[in-house]
Amino acid sequence: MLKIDNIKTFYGNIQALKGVTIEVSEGEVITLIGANGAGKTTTLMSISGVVPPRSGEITFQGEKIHKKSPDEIVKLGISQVPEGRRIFPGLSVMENLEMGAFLRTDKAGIKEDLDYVLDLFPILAERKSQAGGTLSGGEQQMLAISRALMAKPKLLLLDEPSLGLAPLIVKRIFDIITKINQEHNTTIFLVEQNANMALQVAHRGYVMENGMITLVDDAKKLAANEEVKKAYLGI
Amino acid sequence: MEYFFELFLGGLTRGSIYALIALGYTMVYGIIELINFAHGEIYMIGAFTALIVASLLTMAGMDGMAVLALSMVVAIIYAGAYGLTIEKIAYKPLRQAPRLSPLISAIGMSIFLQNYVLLAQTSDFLPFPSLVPEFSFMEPYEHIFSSSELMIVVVTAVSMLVLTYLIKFTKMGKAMRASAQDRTMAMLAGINVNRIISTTFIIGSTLAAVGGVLIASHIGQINFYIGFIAGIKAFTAAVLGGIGSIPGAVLGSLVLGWTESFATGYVSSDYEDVFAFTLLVLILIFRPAGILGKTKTQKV
Amino acid sequence: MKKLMTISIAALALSLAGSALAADTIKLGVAGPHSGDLASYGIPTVRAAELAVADINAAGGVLGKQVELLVEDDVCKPEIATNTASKLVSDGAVVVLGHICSGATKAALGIYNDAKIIVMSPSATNPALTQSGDYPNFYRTIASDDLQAKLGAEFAVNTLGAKKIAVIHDKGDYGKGYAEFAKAFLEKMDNAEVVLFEGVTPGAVDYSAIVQKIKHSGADAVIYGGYHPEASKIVTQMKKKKMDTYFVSDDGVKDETFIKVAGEFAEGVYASGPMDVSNLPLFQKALKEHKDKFGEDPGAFFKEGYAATVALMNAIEKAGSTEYAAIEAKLRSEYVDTPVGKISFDEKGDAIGVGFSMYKVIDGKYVEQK
Amino acid sequence: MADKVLDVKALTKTFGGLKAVDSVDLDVKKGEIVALIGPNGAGKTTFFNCITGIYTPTGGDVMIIPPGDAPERINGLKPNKITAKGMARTFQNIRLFGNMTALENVMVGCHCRTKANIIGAIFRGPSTLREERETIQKSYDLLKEVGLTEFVNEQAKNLPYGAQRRLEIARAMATDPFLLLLDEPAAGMNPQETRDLDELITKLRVDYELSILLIEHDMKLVMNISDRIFVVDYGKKIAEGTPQEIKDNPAVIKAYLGED
Amino acid sequence: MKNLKQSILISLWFIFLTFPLMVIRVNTVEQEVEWRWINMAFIGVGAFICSYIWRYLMARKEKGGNEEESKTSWHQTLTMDKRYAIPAAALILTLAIIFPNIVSEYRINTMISALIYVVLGLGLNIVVGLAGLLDLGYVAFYAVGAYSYALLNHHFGLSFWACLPLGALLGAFFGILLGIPVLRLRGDYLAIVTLGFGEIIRLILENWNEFSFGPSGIANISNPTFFGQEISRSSGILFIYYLMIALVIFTIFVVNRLQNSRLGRSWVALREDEIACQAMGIDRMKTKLAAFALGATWAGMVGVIFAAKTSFINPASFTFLESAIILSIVVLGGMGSILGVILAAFVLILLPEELRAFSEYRMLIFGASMVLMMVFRPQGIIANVRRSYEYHGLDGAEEAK
Repeated sequence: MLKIDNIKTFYGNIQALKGVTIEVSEGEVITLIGANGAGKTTTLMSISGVVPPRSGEITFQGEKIHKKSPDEIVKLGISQVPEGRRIFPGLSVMENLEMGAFLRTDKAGIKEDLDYVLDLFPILAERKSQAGGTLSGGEQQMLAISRALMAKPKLLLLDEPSLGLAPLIVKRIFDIITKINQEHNTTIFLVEQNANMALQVAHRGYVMENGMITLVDDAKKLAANEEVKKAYLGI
Repeated sequence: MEYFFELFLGGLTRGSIYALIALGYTMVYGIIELINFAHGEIYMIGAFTALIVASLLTMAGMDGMAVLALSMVVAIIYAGAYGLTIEKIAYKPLRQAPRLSPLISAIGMSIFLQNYVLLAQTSDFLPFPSLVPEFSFMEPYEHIFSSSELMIVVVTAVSMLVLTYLIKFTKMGKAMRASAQDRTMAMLAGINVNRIISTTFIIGSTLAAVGGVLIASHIGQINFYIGFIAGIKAFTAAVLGGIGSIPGAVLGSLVLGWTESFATGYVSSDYEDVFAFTLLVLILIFRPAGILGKTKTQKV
Repeated sequence: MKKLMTISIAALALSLAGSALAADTIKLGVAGPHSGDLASYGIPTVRAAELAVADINAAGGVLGKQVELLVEDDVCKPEIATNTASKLVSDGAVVVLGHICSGATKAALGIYNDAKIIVMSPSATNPALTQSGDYPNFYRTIASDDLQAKLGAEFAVNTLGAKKIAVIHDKGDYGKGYAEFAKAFLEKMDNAEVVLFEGVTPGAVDYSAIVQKIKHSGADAVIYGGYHPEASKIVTQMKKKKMDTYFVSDDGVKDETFIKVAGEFAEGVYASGPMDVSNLPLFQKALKEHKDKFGEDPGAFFKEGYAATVALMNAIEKAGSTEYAAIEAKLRSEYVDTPVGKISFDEKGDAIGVGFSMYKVIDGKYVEQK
Repeated sequence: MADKVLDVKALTKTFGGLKAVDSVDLDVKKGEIVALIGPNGAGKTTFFNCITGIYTPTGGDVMIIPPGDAPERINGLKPNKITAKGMARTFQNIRLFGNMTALENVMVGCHCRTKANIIGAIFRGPSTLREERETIQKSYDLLKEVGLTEFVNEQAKNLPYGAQRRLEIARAMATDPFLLLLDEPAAGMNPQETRDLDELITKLRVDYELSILLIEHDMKLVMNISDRIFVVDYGKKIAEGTPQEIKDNPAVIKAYLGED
Repeated sequence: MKNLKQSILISLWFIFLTFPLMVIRVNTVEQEVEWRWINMAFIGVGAFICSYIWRYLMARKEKGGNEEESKTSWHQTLTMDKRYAIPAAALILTLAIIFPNIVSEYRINTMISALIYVVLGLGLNIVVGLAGLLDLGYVAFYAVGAYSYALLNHHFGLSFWACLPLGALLGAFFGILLGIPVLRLRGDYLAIVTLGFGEIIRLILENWNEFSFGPSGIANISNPTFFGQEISRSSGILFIYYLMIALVIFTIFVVNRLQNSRLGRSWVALREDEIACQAMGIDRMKTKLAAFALGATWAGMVGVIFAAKTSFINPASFTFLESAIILSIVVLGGMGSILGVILAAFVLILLPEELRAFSEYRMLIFGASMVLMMVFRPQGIIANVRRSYEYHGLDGAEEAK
């Protein structure tokens, strides 16, 4: 479904990705783990077109997207929940969700999805007209995921959804991720610090170091890998 | 009392004039946090374009509302085009740059445009025809409040309402606010941020052109420098009201207009601008976000 | 980077090379604003000098030499004017026509005085230039502001019969100076009262507040010191407010543009200006030359600039040398025919034979009031 | 161990009606490591900002008792004054001076313990020169302490993430604090880095006779090093006690830790 | 092919854009229209060529940059390597000393102007370049200096030498006076308020006749004296020239020292992150105020010299445009870069003097270059390479890179 082929991405003069190749099949949950600064977020931003790669190719459902603008990429069905949630603080919860569906014109479909996410996270229905910035961290994360779902994505990119959340909430978020994947057959690309949790929900995993992929394997096998255990699982 | 009332009306007109320009400032600032110094120049270019069109039409034998309407339309088109072009040349390449850079670029653009018009046209003041017809129902009051003053006040009020609606309730407006709050996230939500910013510039420039035509027609003359002074004042007004806020821009403009009017009337016009700037300094010291602006709590 | 270095080196080289000069012509420096927003006050003088010098050269020049113009821009800024002045001195100007603005003129005069160069301005009307005694090398072909202000004040009170007078100015050097003199003269008269003395900000979006204030003050006449753009805004707003207050102003307003800008509202406005010389043959000749060469009517200070050129060249010719003292003596002793009349100069440097008249706008034209 | 160095009573902070911190009591004793935990948005960072002077508290008292000194109420003092009194902090989102080197970052930290002025800077007299030398030496020693000698002349923005966190600690240490406040020091660190941090904090406490107050989400780290833990939720303190007491506290499990 | 099409479109767009202003000129007074079709061709061709240049520069900007930063550039070698720095400085100094002997007074005069702007630029550089405070009203302090000499000289006959330190002190005093209320404001608000303050000072000078003689200004300001001896105006010029050279050297020395001090470090830190700075015990207000007042001190000092040089001052010399020119010297030169500021002052002040023939286009080019500089070379002509402290060995020896 998504093929990232040897992309190299730069921030100004600093090379963040030094040839990254990743493949994601339809319906899969894959995870990308690695230390802070390894290039995980950059990978997602390259896919979304915010920081386009300087070389290499990204193909989504047979279409080359590495030269497309972010809005065109969203239109094709790739949605991202960025690191730190990035709720529009001055927009109400409803407006935040509306922005998620910015490119869609099918009113009925939007309504349907709205009902779906409000059902998924009932707390958001309660806070409908509250400004996004006043929500608690967990609520913001739920809103961020809902907002991305409002674009009706085929591929959902999640960047550190557990960051800074209470252990209790982290568990719920991961449950929801699994649920979305199973109920809607949405493909999920998960970037995580919390390798423990990530490898539990993912089918396959990639390990990234210094802008390069160093390991690819089945999630279970990765979790059992001695090096991974030592470096990322803290065991 | 009558004197007070007259000064009040004078301040209202003057404030409305500032407001038409301040609205554009505040919109642009709201979205990219840039003091668009060249905004005043757009206002001036709008007025010049209208003058040229109006003169050609008058020479061709047209008159009345048709001249006003046509020259207004052309001025709006051109002001929008200039706004768009300026944004593309002077600001867009600087999106990632430190905040000082676009500000300096804006000052440069303002100087450039002034001198462009100076060289392409003239340094002299040019008489601007009175395009706003005298409404018959205003006849008995013309000496207190003229048709063109009424027109300015009404257009300002309507512009404010339309803009507020646009920003609060339309999808476009929400996208503008979203882009202002978090540009990267707006991109990730599928909003074409560049297009939104361009649109904002065009809307702001359009308003400046409307202002340019009405004000020039009210005052009766223009030259290449009118944009700078009006621009500084309008910006002061926008900051006063709380930059980024549409009603704030109008309120700030009216406050500034009245301050200047009453200061002139009851104290002295010698220090008119001193009063205006002192007011600005005081407001910023005691209420840094302006009258209607929200104080941003800095995240730590 | 290299390019920039090259440019700066080139600039330096140029600056070193500039001092070489030849001496087989009489060099007349012309200084004033030739670019920027005040250029329209400086360019007419340059043109006047060109036309006058062309005539003189055609007739064989001065002292048998051709006259050469050294035209330098001072943008009306004192700090630039000092550079302009020293450039003219360095380039070997014998006499200087200029500067245009009083401030720039004051700043530049010291440099000319050191170099013993006579300066004649067609437009700097600040009284101190001749009356203070600080500028011995200064002459002018236009009368000073205080005369004009006196005329304005007397005209308003004695001719128009105004009792309460509002004195308004544009806060500028020229306008405020005029207004202050007018105020001083009015205060000396017992039959008039200054009810308002205030400055307006040039370029402000509108003047309704000050107009209301004039109305409120109950003035019968306004004496305005400043230039036509602000004057026309004020007059227009006054007329729109249905005020019938007299409007008396200065030479900065006695400009055809004022009538054209203010249109119907200009009717009845009084403005003082140099005496009407339109019947003088020399003036007509100069006017025709200008129209032939530039295809339009001349701008401000054209005839004064022309007159100054003629007067300077005449003095040099009569003196038979380019010596400071000799020229000075001839300027004071000789009368010369110019487009502003037959003139000579007094001890202080003011022209004898020029003065002001009051004009009134009647049917879209300035008509001299006798 | 019984002397308090920080005593906060009924601290309250409201933002336009919203009570971000609601009457929280907290104290830190000399030489103690105290952790403040709670869900995101519970008011922990606001609490930090209130006691370090970035916000002015709406109500309550913040008292500091510098070792060997009289107690002092510090509500509403400016942050720099509070730092000068001996309370230093790090930030949740790293706030290093990115374009300055690691050494310079720490040197800036020495600011309030040095006193060269404009005149001194211009004439560079012997006392100024000596002070500069001492500043550099002290900064270098601190970098050594946190294990960053290899990055000493590197720009802060180019440092690896974990090193940036440690540099922040070194910079805070340069202000010679008796109480160090750490805002999520382990956020974004991998397990190995977290273990190193654990050691570093314990070592700093001993070497510099420090008291430490920290906000942290990494429960392993918190449980490992803290002497006492305070738990807040919705701005209110819901529990305090030793790590073991907290682990077993039903209210904390419900609001924060979750069932395993 | 794509480029060609794009350039043609751009060219057409600019033809459309400039059509009414460049092609038509209506004389509303005479009711005449002038059609200048030739301008249309100029614009078309010009825009076409410019679009290619623009594209080329854009591409270069996106690609490059890294070589410049990594390689030590010539100016770095020149200023930092003692082997080159000392002979270079000696050469420049010698040139500066013999300069007035080989050129005309006019050249000396313009050189003084340029040197005045060098010092103004370096002074503003402390505020903008080092401390990161955008001050759009810097010219106000320049005016304070100029007027303090003019007025003290006029009323009390105080000499130039007495007024030079007084002007500096008054500049600093006003810097502190204005700084206290406004420095708590953030970036662009500070810019607009300082702009306002600059205007207020000018307006007061213009309107308060009793104090400042209003718009007609003050004339016949005394020349400097030389050990109590009156000197002629032309030797005065020479004298001021050498004084300016000395002042420039002094300024460079001070700015350089400040930059590498405890205070300089806190300025840089403050520019990077105010909150972290406060948490490090740095008093934000005091530190900013120090920068503001120091900048003002220099402006005040040069103001005195300016008044002595022109011998006439009026408020028109202290407009916003003047502030903008000084600011662009700092910006074009490279914020924080001493060498850059000096070079920019020379280019911006001397070049227009040389190109008087193009004086009409001076401001046009000036504005355009400000925009283009920001877009293509925001670090200025000479990027500031901050000397950073480096640690070498345990003996605590500090050396600059």
